[in-house]
Amino acid sequence: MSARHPTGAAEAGGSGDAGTGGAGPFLAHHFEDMGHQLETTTLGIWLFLGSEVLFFGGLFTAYGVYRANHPELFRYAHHFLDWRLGATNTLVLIGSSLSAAWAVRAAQLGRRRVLTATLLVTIALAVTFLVVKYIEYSHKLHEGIGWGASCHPSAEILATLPEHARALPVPARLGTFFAIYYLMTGLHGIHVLVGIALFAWIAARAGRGHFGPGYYGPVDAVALYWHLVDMIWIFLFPLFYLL
Amino acid sequence: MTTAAADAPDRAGSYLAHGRGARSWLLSLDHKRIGVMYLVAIGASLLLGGVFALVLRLNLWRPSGGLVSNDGYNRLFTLHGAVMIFLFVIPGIPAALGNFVLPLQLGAKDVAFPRVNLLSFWLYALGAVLFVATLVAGGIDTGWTLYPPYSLESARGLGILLALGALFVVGFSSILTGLNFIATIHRMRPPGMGWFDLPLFLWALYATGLIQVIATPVLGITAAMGFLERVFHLGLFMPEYGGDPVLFQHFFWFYSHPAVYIMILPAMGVVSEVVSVFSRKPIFGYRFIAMSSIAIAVIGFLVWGHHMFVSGQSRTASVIFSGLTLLVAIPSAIKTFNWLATMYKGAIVLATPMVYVLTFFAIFAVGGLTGLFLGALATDVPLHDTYFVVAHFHFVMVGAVMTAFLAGLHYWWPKMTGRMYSERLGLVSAALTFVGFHLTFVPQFVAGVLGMPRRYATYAPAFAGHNRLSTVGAFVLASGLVVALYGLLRSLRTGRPAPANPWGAASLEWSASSPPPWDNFERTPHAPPGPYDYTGLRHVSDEVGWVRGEVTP
Amino acid sequence: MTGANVSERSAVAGQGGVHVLGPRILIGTAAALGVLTAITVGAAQVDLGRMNVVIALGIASAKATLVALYFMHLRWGARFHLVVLAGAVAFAVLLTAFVVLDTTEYQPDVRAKAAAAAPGGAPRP
Amino acid sequence: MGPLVEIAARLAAAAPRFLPARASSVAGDVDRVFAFVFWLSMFFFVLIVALTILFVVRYRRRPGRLEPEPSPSHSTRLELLWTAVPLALVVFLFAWSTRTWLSMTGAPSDGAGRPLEVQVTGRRWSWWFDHPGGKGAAELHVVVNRPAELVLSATDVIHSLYVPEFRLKQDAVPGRFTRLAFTPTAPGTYPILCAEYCGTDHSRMLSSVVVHPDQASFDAWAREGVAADGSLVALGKQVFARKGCVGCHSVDGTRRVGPSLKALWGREEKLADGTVAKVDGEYLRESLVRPGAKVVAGFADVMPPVALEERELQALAAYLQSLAEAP
Repeated sequence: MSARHPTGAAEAGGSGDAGTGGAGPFLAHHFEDMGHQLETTTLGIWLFLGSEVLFFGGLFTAYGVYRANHPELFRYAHHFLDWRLGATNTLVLIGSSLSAAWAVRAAQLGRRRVLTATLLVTIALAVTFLVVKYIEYSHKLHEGIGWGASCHPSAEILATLPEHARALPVPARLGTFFAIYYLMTGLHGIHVLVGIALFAWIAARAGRGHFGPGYYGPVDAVALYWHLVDMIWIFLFPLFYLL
Repeated sequence: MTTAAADAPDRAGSYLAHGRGARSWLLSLDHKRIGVMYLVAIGASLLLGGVFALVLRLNLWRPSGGLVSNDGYNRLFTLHGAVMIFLFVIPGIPAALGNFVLPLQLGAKDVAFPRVNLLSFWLYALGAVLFVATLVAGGIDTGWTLYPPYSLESARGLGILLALGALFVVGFSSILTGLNFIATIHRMRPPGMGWFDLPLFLWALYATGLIQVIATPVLGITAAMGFLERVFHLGLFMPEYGGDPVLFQHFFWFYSHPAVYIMILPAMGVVSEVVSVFSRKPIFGYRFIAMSSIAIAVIGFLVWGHHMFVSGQSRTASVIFSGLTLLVAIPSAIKTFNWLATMYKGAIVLATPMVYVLTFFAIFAVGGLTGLFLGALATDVPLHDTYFVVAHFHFVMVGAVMTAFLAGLHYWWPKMTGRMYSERLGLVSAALTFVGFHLTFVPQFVAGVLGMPRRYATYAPAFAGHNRLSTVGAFVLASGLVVALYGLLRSLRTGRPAPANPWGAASLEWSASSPPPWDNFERTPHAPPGPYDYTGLRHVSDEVGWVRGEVTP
Repeated sequence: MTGANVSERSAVAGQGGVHVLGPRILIGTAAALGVLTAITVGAAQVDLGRMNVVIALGIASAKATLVALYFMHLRWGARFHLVVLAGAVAFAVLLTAFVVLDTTEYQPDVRAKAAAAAPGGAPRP
Repeated sequence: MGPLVEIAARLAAAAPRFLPARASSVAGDVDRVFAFVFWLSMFFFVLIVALTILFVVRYRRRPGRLEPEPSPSHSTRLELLWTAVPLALVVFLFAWSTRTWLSMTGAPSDGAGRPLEVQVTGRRWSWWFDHPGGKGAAELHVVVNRPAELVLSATDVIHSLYVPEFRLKQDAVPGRFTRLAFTPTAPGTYPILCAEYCGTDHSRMLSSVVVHPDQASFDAWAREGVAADGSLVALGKQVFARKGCVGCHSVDGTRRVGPSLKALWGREEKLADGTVAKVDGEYLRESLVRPGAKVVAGFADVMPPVALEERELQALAAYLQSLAEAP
């Protein structure tokens, strides 16, 4: 997110450790010094995260409305979701948050190899998350569980439900539950994808030695974004898989 | 400073001369060029929306319509609303004037994130293209409020999908602008400028930014949900599939009511600047005005349900929303009386921006006070969805916001272009706009009280008189805008060069030359004693403008 | 870390300046998050009626707070960052609360209509 | 609050004369709130405009008056004054208006007997009112001074029932019921308008409410012409109105959204795809089930499918036939 001086890009190959405090190759022309630039970038990211909270907030509201008015539907439908996969993904994301936070620490301390390693671990865990998600999605779609009007669970999957749920008729609005499920986890998944792309970009720049104690704003910014993605999953997991 | 550009402004070094060709504009990271590009795009949107409005008014000349079909009329008012709201009024003051002025008022070289700023402009442009594509795809006839089930029925094809896409994209443009402005105001203030030394325009932009960042994402997600509902029948909003249409209304108004404050707050900011400068007096009650902007932004979030008093919303919700809605009257009253007190014992200069602002007072008073009728439950029920509402929001959004936009445009025009506009044409346009505006919308209040619902392609013959007056007024209003446009464009060729400080204003943007150089200030300027401290400013001549300090003749 | 010549501008919001998180804090936070995940999974296996929702959301909020305070170093960052996050969450909660309140209140009218529309359903009220 | 109420009541007596007639028990209360807000607004509007003009005239910058006179740059007392006064006024307005509204929207409670319950259905672009006793009609019938309770719904999109003379309005929302209770106070016929945008003929979705002068008059109306008299044509006419066909198809030759049905039966119609179809029972049946199958040339394919019972279909056919035979 940080803006740089147009001519700064040309010098981008230079040492990342240059200019602690003063002007460096990555200092945009309208900032006074690197500290000024860092704090401004961080503020911008936080505002963006605030906006993201409301972006997801609309979906959480939809969840709340339908859950409050059709609690039996949600209790029935969560049996279709495997909490073990959800819990696995929760731990995967916590791990990736840890490595992202560690990457910021490495950048701040100028430990380049640790930085690259933690970034790669973060990316690997994020990919793991998506793979698990892919398994869940494809399994559901294979068993006829789409969203909205295209939700017709197959007899096989109905047979796997716990006994008390099997006794119930399939609710007419199961598709609405899965609409909310796919919307929320799907939007979250898109954020994970974007996160992977951002970390890949950061890792590439880290490889070129851009980051160090004097300039680590982009690492911090992407990590902050990543923690928010983690935070949203922390709420999605119990709401869909456990309740 | 005393020897400031006495001759023609140094255009060679200005931002206008910094690079030539389309690329140097379209990819510019300079907040001033981005502001000017916004201004052009917004002006084009205003023209488009205005033409739609005139056709609508012509169709309403006769009770049975006839100029266009009912469906044609419905498409026209939908696009009139959508284009005016999303492409003109919401981005109007913040994105065009705000972009240009904000860093200058802070003595900064640019906004905090110039690239985000350019991205925001391009998202806006993409959204505008999508709206035009909607038009090409046959238009939409859903009303700008897009209420399901009507808007998401299977009969509605590509048009509605394009429009929802446009909302999504324009929404993100707005979020990024707001975010950028907040960060800039937080972090780019010059040494010595505390929060209460900010020009009030910046307080207004700050409050606006908060709304943009918090409310607009809900519009985005609502548009996305609507899009998917239309394509995949998710069962969220369409009763046919088990959804709840009133839920959409909640989502829509959670954004779209605060959006009204995205429009009016920057307008109030412009008024605060102009009224002080042209009264030659510090603004009265700075802190109350600043805090009332924040109060409006916060209360503005809690009132969306007043659009739903007759929609089947629960009674509890209606009572809560009515109470909160009426509270908005208080910060609005504070501002109005503080502006009036600013003029008290001043030395009022009747230049075009000030005349626009004087008309703003009357228009905003009517717009605000008629809001009481609609915030109070008992009177809202009969007036809801009638022409009373149409007149009310046009007083606020067209009357107040557009008048303030024109005031601000004339006020900062010399800074933007380095040319003085013609005062005579400016005053004529202000007068025509004022008269035309009232002729258009006052009859609509009466028609609404008498029970004429809005969005009617045809109407009972009893309302013919009201509608004809209104149609005549619309053309007078349009002529006022044409005169304003002509006056401003003509000044680009024939206007005399503007001095750095033609109005004797004290805020920092006037210490840069007109037009400002590419990076605004050689060195970060020190904050002035106060943004409204006019002591020591002397008018030297029309060529030199106002300068601070003693002048040797 | 940004050097000695932090300008007046930077000092405005940069209260604690830069804070490097130590390994113990990082690992401790992650471990706490893992433990809380285990607890929430365990609690969900027991049927406690409405308390299940309260417990699950309570634990999720605790976890989110840990992430925000430590991983996102809010504890040491500028106070305004906290204001932004808390404000955004407050408005999101407000939206949800208002809309849930409203829709649950008019839900009987939706159910009545559904019953009336169903074949052989109850007569209209 | 006593003196304030009195002032407000006096102002109400001087209410603006341009309001529509009052024909429901709440109209008077609503108008009193309206008058209060009206005069309150007038006062502040005149104050603001007068001060603006006064200041411009007195303090205009002119030769000999180039500089402002010294005056305070703020005054906490004044500012608190114009915070507190509007606050008090809006709190008063809120209390008054909300009390009025609660009585407007609550269930009718006065002991004037059981309320008259009417089921209201909104659809594009007409209203349908099912009165007690099985009488359905395209217009609403109520009895003066007898509370009425409407239960509204809609079959397609949102509509809004609006009677200016009653000062009442309520959306009819598909998928749920909404309610509107009122007591008419003056016999007569008043227009019903649709106030929620619903498409092509939104502005022509008109009906009326007939306020009978007494219960006997209402009962007489409710007995007459109920389809039990066995005539297929009469039933067909009812079906035509109740299913909302009348919203798009005239029976007098006027062109509306759909073709007029006057003298249509038995005719050869040119279709949009260039072919020709004879209007008979089969064509009618197909057009109701799959409206898009054979669209008459020059008209848009906008008609929704209409579900009819066999008897209703035959009745409708008989009614269309009668339209063709009419002079």
